[in-house]
Amino acid sequence: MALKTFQVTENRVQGSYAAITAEGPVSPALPGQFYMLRGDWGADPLLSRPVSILAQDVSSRQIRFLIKVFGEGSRRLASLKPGELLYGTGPFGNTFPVDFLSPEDRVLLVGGGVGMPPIVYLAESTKAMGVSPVVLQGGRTEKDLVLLEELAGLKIDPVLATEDGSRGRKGRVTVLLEEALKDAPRVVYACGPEGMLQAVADVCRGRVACYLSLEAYMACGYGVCLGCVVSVRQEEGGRYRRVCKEGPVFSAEDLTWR
Amino acid sequence: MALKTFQVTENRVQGSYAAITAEGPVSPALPGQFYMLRGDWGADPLLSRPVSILAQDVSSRQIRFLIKVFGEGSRRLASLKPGELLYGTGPFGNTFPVDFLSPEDRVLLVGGGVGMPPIVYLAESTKAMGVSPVVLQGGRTEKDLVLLEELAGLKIDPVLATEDGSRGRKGRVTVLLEEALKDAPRVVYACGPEGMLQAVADVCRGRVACYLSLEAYMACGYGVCLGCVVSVRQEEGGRYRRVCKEGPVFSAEDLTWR
Amino acid sequence: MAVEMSVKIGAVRLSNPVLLASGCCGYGLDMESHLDLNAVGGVCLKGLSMSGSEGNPPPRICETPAGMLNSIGLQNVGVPEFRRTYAPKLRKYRTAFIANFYGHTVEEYVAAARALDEEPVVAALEMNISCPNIRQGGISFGTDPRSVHEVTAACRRVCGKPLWVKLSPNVTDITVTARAAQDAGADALTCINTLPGMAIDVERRTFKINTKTGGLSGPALRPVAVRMVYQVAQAVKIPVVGIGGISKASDALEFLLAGAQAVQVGTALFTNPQAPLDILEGIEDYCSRHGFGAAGDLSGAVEDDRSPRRGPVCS
Amino acid sequence: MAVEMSVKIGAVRLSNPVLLASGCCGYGLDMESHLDLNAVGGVCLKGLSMSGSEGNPPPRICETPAGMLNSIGLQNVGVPEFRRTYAPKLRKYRTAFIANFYGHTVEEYVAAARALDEEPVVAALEMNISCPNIRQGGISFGTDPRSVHEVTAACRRVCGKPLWVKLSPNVTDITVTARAAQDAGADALTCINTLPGMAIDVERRTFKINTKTGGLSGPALRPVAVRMVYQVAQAVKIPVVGIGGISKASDALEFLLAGAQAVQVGTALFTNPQAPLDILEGIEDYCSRHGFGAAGDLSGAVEDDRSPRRGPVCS
Ligand SMILES: Cc1cc2nc3c(=O)[nH]c(=O)nc-3n(C[C@H](O)[C@H](O)[C@H](O)COP(=O)(O)OP(=O)(O)OC[C@H]3O[C@@H](n4cnc5c(N)ncnc54)[C@H](O)[C@@H]3O)c2cc1C
Ligand SMILES: Cc1cc2nc3c(=O)[nH]c(=O)nc-3n(C[C@H](O)[C@H](O)[C@H](O)COP(=O)(O)OP(=O)(O)OC[C@H]3O[C@@H](n4cnc5c(N)ncnc54)[C@H](O)[C@@H]3O)c2cc1C
Ligand SMILES: Cc1cc2nc3c(=O)[nH]c(=O)nc-3n(C[C@H](O)[C@H](O)[C@H](O)COP(=O)(O)O)c2cc1C
Ligand SMILES: Cc1cc2nc3c(=O)[nH]c(=O)nc-3n(C[C@H](O)[C@H](O)[C@H](O)COP(=O)(O)O)c2cc1C
Ligand code: FES
Ligand code: FES
Repeated sequence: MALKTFQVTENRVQGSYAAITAEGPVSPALPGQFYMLRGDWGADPLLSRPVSILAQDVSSRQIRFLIKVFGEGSRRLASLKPGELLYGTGPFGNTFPVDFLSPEDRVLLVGGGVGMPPIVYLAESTKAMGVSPVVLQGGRTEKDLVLLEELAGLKIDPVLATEDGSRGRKGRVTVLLEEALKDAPRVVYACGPEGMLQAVADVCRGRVACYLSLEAYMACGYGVCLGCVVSVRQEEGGRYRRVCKEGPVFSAEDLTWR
Repeated sequence: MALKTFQVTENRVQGSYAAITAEGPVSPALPGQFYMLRGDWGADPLLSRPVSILAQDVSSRQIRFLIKVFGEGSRRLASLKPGELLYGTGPFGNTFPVDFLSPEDRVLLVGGGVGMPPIVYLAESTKAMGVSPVVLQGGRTEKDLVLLEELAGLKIDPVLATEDGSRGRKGRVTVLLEEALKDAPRVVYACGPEGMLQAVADVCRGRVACYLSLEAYMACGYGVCLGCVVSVRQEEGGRYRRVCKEGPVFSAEDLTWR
Repeated sequence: MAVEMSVKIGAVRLSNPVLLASGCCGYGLDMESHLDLNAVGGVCLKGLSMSGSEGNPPPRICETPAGMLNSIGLQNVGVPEFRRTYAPKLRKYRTAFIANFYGHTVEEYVAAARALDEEPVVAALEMNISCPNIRQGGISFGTDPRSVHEVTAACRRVCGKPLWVKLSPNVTDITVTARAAQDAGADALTCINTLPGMAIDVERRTFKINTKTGGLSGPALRPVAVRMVYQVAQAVKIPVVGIGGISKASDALEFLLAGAQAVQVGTALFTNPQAPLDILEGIEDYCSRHGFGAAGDLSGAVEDDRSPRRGPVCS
Repeated sequence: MAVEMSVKIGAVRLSNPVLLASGCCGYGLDMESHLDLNAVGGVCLKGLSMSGSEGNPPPRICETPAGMLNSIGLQNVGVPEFRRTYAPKLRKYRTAFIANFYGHTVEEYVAAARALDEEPVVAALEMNISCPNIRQGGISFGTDPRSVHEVTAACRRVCGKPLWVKLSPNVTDITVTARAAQDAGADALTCINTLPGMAIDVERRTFKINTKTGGLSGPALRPVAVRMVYQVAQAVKIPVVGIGGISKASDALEFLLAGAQAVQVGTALFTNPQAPLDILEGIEDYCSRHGFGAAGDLSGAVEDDRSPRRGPVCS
């Protein structure tokens, strides 16, 4: 696969988030999959950055990303202007397993921060399958709640929680999760900061199937560097799995959290 | 001196040249002086690039540069867009010696390519002194002739030469120089590619005082790295002089061309 | 005039001088959908040991200016599993597969070399000597000329296929280890492996990678690698394969002009798996423009006399 | 709570732990109009020899990814001329001037050390040992532990002021040369000098710098330098001054946490002569945020146990 060249057509910056739309050779993809992205810069930063697909349309060659500024790589990506070029490899990774779902199933999607793009993409995709998911979103404050417009566009009214109570329920997203589990969902899908994912896994353990989309520092994104591994419970095939290839989505039960 | 931050207000690209206007903490400067410039990029490219002052106005905080794309550093500088930031140290270097000039003196300015910005700045400056210079400009083809508008703005009608005859006299700028020497100029100032400068020095040797503004690969621009030296004739103080500090303007007689 | 792109590294003929570096293309299979393996001169497989290794705990990688550190811990499935599961899938390719291998004792090296030598899909072996010798207090084989000689000679005895030795840059004088490998029968030298480095996450006050130190690769390393290739090429008679920070054609050309017969591309594959194709195109174009009829003629073609070295150098 | 920024390097008290590196700030004078020399902890002057040197012919520098190569050839005016013309102009400063010096024989080193020791403006001496020993076939002093010991001991005998030894990274095991210098009486170790590298201009088919090889400096070098500082700090009892690719506060903090007592800023001065001020501000801020009452407490404060090293490492 050659390096794909996209052209940024829109960049809507809100706080530390940038919602970027770009046009280019969009390939068919699934929720949870990601691109390794970089701009037209030199060898510093050297590596491309993993960024989830938020939405895409193959026929109109449009793809969307939501990027939060952490360090230098995300800062540069987030500051790309319309007309500028975005280089990427992908789509990479597995997807959330959904083949066992039937229309009457209750499905919970839990997300926060840069974990929201795959959650929104997954919501769009399960809706298309005829499964209407419940979306729970948590953040420290109101400003950390993202993609609300996109969810509204999908006719999804997310249940919100903020740690400071500035919007939605006061507390962590696991408070919402505990309540939502009472409605006996078939499965929980989650993506967000590691702390959130661990808490979600703890809540779900022994009660409901739970799939988590993980983050890891990545060099290649397509399985050749072995840099992104996470440690898993089962013994066969060694202790480590590549987040970029066997993941980013793992069954919560398989993870040992190191 | 801290790193100065300029904001690009205009970038007029023409072929491989970009005429950049920027606003910021402009210091008083003299023709031949230069800034070390870089943009908001990482450690690659690492070093700032020497770029001559084309024109500046301290009171309106405006400064202008003309940048030609050679490699990666100049490519990035030349592609800066209005609103983007330009970081620089300077002004650095000496200037063309003009204190011995009197209004009736004939003065020849010879330039080509990225050697033109200091020539134009010098023309502006000698005019302000009451000395009207004759400007000779050479290039390979018409496209290599630059800053003609700026010269017109100074009411200077430059004598032009192109190697392919596409504009002005066919041939090198030294053909123009040979003729112009007949009018017994007091001094010749030149800036341009090394080949041109050597030829100008050859023509002037023993006939007329000649000052050349040199280029060299530079790391610091202010005299501390000793990376930019050129070899000089006189023995006292060692064989080498710093182009950034003792130069960029040298008397042609002092240079040994290695 | 067509440029002859094939080159010979000792007895191995490669269709062109650009190979994929070990550890940066897995066992070739994860590369398949991103790059046509037959388009490159060779594929150096991820380092194998007899018993395999689960590798180091994460974090295993971090970025540094124009480079990266890795401490994968040579995770690999082991030679037997490689032969059973992976090698059969490589048979369909015409490209040259170079089996990179390592051990922690001379015996482990020899066992891996012997087993890989028997594997039909393997065109040549590449010995990674940047590994701690557990019999010698953990000092890396590659930094001790006697160990280099010993392990090279021992592997040379048991394998019929060409044996390349991949030198460690973590030495005072790389020509010493290069000659030790040559004298012990190496058929070619791969130059260079990663240079040990460290990075600290100051906010968390921890090391950025789990093992504290990791191997520096990428463009940052290139000037050191080019210097070492030049030194080694002057010091030995066997072919040199250059590697370290190559990401574009001009980078590869630096190594070839400095004396390498072929090059490997590692870290650059991460951002662009098709980088080798651009590099090949650039080499071919360069040959045409500069009047080289064959890529093999580039080797050592830097003009030594243009910039004479004057007196002792200390920067 | 105010942070105590002053640190002690042996007997030398510095007002803060950020110094200007040798060769990157001339004799201080060309820095004056760009940076208040009293604002930094110390100024390491351009390397001096007894007889001076006109330096190497150009081109002397070139850029590499996140780094640069230089081969200035230690151009300097010589100790006598330095004392006559430059030193008097430095007297007005309170900052610590560290006189960097070199030679090509032990006698040359000793002569320079003796003369600089007598210069009142000099607070300490810093010996650059990355120079070819012309009595030993041009092998660098700094790569041979016996030469390091010999030249350090010889200079130690003739100078009353603190003697810092600046280590070369071009060695297999830097703890060996570090200990050799310590055993011979060094008061502190500066770690590290540049790493030899090479770059080729492929279009012109020549070396980019006149002497073919030059010293690599800048961010590219940093992971190697941090690793060496960490190794050396574990191996010796004398203070370590860290250097190599520092351009911002977090870079400096990596060195301090790895075990350095102070740092030097070199190449970063070229793009921003005031980089040391930003670095100082960042260190002070870090100390406040992380509860360090004094910059001196940062030294070695990386948490070693958080990421345990498991088994032998080979990348
Ligand atoms: C599969 C996947 C999908 C992702 N999708 C998105 C997305 O849609 N939008 C988005 O904004 N981000 C996403 N990320 C995260 C994004 O890749 C990182 O934020 C980015 O790589 C940080 O790079 P940087 O240069 O800005 O920060 P760096 O300078 O590299 O690091 C800044 C800080 O963040 C930490 N950090 C960096 N990368 C990671 C990481 N991967 N995991 C945990 N900590 C890290 C570093 O330790 C450091 O403290 C995704 C990551 C993965 C693995
Ligand atoms: C005092 C001074 C004033 C200058 N003023 C201007 C100006 O006003 N406008 C402008 O466009 N340029 C000017 N230059 C030249 C400019 O600095 C270089 O073109 C630029 O540094 C090249 O950087 P790069 O990254 O684009 O090219 P690189 O990738 O660094 O080099 C590209 C090619 O150009 C060659 N090269 C690079 N720098 C130089 C150099 N300084 N001299 C000769 N060859 C070189 C390299 O060898 C290489 O072949 C000036 C230079 C000096 C010393
Ligand atoms: C993630 C990673 C894994 C590596 N694994 C191996 C290996 O198994 N065996 C080996 O000999 N070299 C290995 N290397 C070293 C590379 O083959 C190469 O020598 C080095 O990275 C320098 O080249 P580069 O800058 O092109 O990457 C590895 C490098 C990286 C970055
Ligand atoms: C242009 C230049 C000249 C140097 N001259 C000297 C010198 O005279 N003596 C010395 O000990 N080190 C010298 N060095 C090495 C630096 O002091 C420093 O050790 C090295 O550059 C790494 O640090 P940096 O990456 O911050 O530059 C020089 C470095 C450069 C770039
Ligand atoms: S990022 Fe390279 S294997 Fe996953
Ligand atoms: S560029 Fe550093 S001394 Fe001239």
